[in-house]
Amino acid sequence: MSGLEHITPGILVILAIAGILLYRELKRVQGGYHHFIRRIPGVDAVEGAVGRCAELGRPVVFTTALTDIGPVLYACLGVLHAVARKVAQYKLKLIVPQYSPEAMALVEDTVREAYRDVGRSSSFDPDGIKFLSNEQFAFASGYMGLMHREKAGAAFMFGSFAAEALVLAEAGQQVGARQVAASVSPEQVAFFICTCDYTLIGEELFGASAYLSREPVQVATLASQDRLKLIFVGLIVVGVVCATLQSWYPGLASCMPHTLLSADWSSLGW
Amino acid sequence: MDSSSSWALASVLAGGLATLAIFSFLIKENGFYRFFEHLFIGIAAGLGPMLIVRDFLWPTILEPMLGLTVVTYPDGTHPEPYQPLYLLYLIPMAFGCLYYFIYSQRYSWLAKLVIGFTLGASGALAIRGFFSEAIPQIAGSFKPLVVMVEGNISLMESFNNILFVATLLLVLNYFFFTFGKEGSLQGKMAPVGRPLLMVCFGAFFGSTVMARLALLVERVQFIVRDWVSAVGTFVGIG
Amino acid sequence: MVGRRLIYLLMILAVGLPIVFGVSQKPSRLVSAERMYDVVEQVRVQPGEVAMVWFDFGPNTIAENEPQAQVLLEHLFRNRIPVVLLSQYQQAERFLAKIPNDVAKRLEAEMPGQQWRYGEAWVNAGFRPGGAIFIQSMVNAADVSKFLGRDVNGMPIAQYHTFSSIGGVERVKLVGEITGLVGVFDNIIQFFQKNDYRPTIVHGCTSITIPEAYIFLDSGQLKGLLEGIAGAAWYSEVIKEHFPKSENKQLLVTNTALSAAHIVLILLIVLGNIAPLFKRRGLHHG
Amino acid sequence: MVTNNATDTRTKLIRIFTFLGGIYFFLYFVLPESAVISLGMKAHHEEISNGFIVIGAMALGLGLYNIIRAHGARVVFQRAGWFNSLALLVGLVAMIGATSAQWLENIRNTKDIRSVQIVGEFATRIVEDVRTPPVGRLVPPFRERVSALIRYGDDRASLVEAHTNLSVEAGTNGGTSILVVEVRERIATARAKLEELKGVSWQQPTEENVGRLTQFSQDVAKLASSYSLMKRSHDAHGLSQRLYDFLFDGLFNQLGSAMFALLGVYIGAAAYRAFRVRTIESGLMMVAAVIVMLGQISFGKEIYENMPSIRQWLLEVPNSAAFRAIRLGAGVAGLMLAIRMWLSIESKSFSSGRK
Repeated sequence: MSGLEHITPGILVILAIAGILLYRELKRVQGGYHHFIRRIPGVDAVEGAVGRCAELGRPVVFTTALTDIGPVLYACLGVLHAVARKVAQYKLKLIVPQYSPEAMALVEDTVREAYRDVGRSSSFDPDGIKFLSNEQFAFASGYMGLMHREKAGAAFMFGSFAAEALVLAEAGQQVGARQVAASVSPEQVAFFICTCDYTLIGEELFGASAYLSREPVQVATLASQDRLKLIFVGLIVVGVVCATLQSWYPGLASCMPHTLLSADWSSLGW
Repeated sequence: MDSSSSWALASVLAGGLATLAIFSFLIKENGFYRFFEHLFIGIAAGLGPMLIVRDFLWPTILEPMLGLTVVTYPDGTHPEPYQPLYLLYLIPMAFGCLYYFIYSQRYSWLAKLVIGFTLGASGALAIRGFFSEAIPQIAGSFKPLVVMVEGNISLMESFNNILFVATLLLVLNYFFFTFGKEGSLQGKMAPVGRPLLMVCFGAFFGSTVMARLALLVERVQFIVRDWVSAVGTFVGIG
Repeated sequence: MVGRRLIYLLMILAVGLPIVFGVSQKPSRLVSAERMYDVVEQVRVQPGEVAMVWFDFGPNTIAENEPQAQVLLEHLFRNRIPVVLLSQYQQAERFLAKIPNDVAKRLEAEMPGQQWRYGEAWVNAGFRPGGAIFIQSMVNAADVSKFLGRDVNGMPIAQYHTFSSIGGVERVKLVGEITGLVGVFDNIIQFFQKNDYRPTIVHGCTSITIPEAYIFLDSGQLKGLLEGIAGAAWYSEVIKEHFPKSENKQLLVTNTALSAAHIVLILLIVLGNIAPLFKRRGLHHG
Repeated sequence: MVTNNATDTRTKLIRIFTFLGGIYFFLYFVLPESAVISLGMKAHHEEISNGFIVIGAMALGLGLYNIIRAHGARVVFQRAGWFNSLALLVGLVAMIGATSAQWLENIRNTKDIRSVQIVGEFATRIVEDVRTPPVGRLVPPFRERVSALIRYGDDRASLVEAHTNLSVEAGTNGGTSILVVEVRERIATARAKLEELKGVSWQQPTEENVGRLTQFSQDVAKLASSYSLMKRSHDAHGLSQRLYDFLFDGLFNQLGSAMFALLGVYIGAAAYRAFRVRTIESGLMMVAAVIVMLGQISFGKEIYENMPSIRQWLLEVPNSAAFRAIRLGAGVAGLMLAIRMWLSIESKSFSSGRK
């Protein structure tokens, strides 16, 4: 298909549907509708891990590693907010090592909010938001040292990770921290499975904060994304059927779903 | 030996020490490591901003804005006049400075203006990013379950396509969160997605190994070849 | 249980010994690398047309990406295809300067009398921040050489005769993306395109990102692929077939050391499964 | 104390800015190309995009501030580990210093090289202006322009000569002696042309004179290109460049590679620890991993000839299918979140204007 610098009518329709779905679910949830959310084991572990730190009196470390400002970071902040609340309640030390200066501003703000929500603004320590480096492995080396020196009791690694993932996870292993990881980059999931106590896979990261907070807006988002995915599944099924029929009737090419999706405005006489 | 080769020697010697310092962490966290860890972070912290200024802010924004790109011929004429429009860049520059209010108790909300602006921009970009990546991906999944080659069915390719589509759908199904109440088909099928995911991750692990070891090889080569001989030369001099 | 430190030592030895004794083996055949060779081989340029190669890697992945960059440039240089080098990744700038020089020197040594000079064979546009946004605006620029403006030496790129008149991005006949970073690769795949233009993209990836690269190879968004160092090793063998004088011993030793380490790793997996059994038996006796 | 009223206004303001941040890229995407062009967005897309990058670039000081505050304090009050913090700060200052020095030197040299190029460009411009007299642009009389050209040309030629001798004395032309020879030849040619120009009467722009100028400009262009090559190789031996290289290649790169290399060791521990065949799932994961590993090394072929093709199949079919599903799922989730981010749809969002 041709490049996608500007939207095509077909995709505009999908985008519109996405918007409508989100709006509809928001209205439903605000109307008091309760969505079922399937269990995500990794997320249940979050609370336990923080609790353990309370027993041992060791600090909690939460990192979004290389995640830059964008939807993924946004999703992680939901979880960070929940974790920070717990930490504030247990009066523990929270360390959030930082990679991107821009993201740092957002992270600091989120943690501040969380402390305020549980009425502990005073005990928020800005030095907990540690900027390490915006060079991948300088960050990793800093994280390694930090885990050992602070003797972290729990480590949460949420976001998009690259090669440094195993360094971070192994550092946690070495100090015997309870570790929960969530990565949208499947390349790293295998390593998290090897070294962490719980691992959230791909999209579960996006589900996590809704699952933790049960906040209406987040639940509505989760529900709407499920429905949009269902539409894509349908699209794939139709496409596969067409493609299969094409083996016998090559003429079908023109009505293949992706031909329709990629049809330009010009085809509508624009 | 001349200055250029002694600089080269120094940089190899330093590099070897740095490498050994990092590797000493394998035994235990220690002062030698800690020193180089901090040095590393320091150098990186200095390099990052400098590169942004040197490679972006200066040539793309400041030089044209200050009119330094305007050529003046010996007779005082200019091939192209100064573009005052470049002064408009002062607006985003000033706006970006609001970031620094994050440290102010009273005005931190000003920082939220620019953070919000950035969030909005990356959100809108992400919308396009999704479609321009996902649509070809989806289109690429429209595989015929029955593949005909010169009029007769190719079993192998058909099997691959069937497996591909099945895996795709089952894994997608695994990631539904708000459906799948007990008994529903989706709920029943959900667990099937997991083993397929595991195969995927296993494959990732296997293919990743290469990259990890490759760097280890590179380091060992550096120590065994370059560094050892450099130490030799150095001792030779001393 | 085998101690953690013992395993660490084992891995280092597995890699070290072959290097110390300089053992080298023929690499195994990789179809994807051969496909890529053909794709690059088919590229033909009119005056003003160029190839654009992105070095989006830093020191962290040189072990895999540098050999890839070398073999790709070697092939393009041999075919006298002018190359615009640039990067979305800060730490790549040193390699942008070093690698083409090394390749040019090697080729000049191999073919006395012939020359590959900066400004003619290649030009280095340096590190360009902005990622997706930068690529988008380059794709829309009327003249790529004007859009890129100055090279890393501060020279207007249009000053170099070979690159004086690239014109629109359609004149970029081949896009090479050599990186281990998923994000920057996505930028190229997602944004290096126009409604009426899709470039021929070849990709050198680290082994970590191979599986992802395959998706794009499968969907036709990628035309050629170098899979980690093994890909580079086989590509260099293919080059050697066509140009017997081409030198690649170093690359092969590295490749062999890697094989050795793989085997040790597999043994560790087996051991990891056996050790607990013995432990359990031990418990029964105790 | 902030009143709720003020808080609400701020919240509104922040949401408006968030929306504004996205509107441009959104419109650029959803409007048909024809509309984007007619709105002039296409023409200025580059500048506008740069504007967005600038905003982010301004945040670079945040990290610096955070680091200097934390470690500076440690050094000043001699807290535990102050020595390491000192090392960090020294590294930071050294890198900034070296990079700036090398950068400034580069700017200076570029200026010199440009100035030589300009001689050629100017000559060409004079010719163009003779051929097609400029409209709406005042230029001095032909004769004055040429004499200005000659004066400036002499001056630049001496500059190039001076620099050439400098690099010969400094012995930095080791690998580039051919270059030095080339530069000297080209200076000679340019000088000769200059002398020739001096001997001509420039009252009227005759075809012959104009031809001379064109020839001169071409010679200068050649000189400029070889001069730039020589100058660069000369600078590569300057102290600032050396210091920069030492910090970058000798420390920064090496430390980065060493950190990455640790993974090669850790992966062994991970493999030993994690691939216990307890369940079918972990068994599958192990088998897939082992097959792929064997498939990518020569040794694998000796065990089973088709190992690489099995690996390939594993990656191309089941793996990329599962991977595609993960990406697609995460992508959809990202899309919904992106819409929410842009429209600040939050029950209690960061955009609350509380201080």
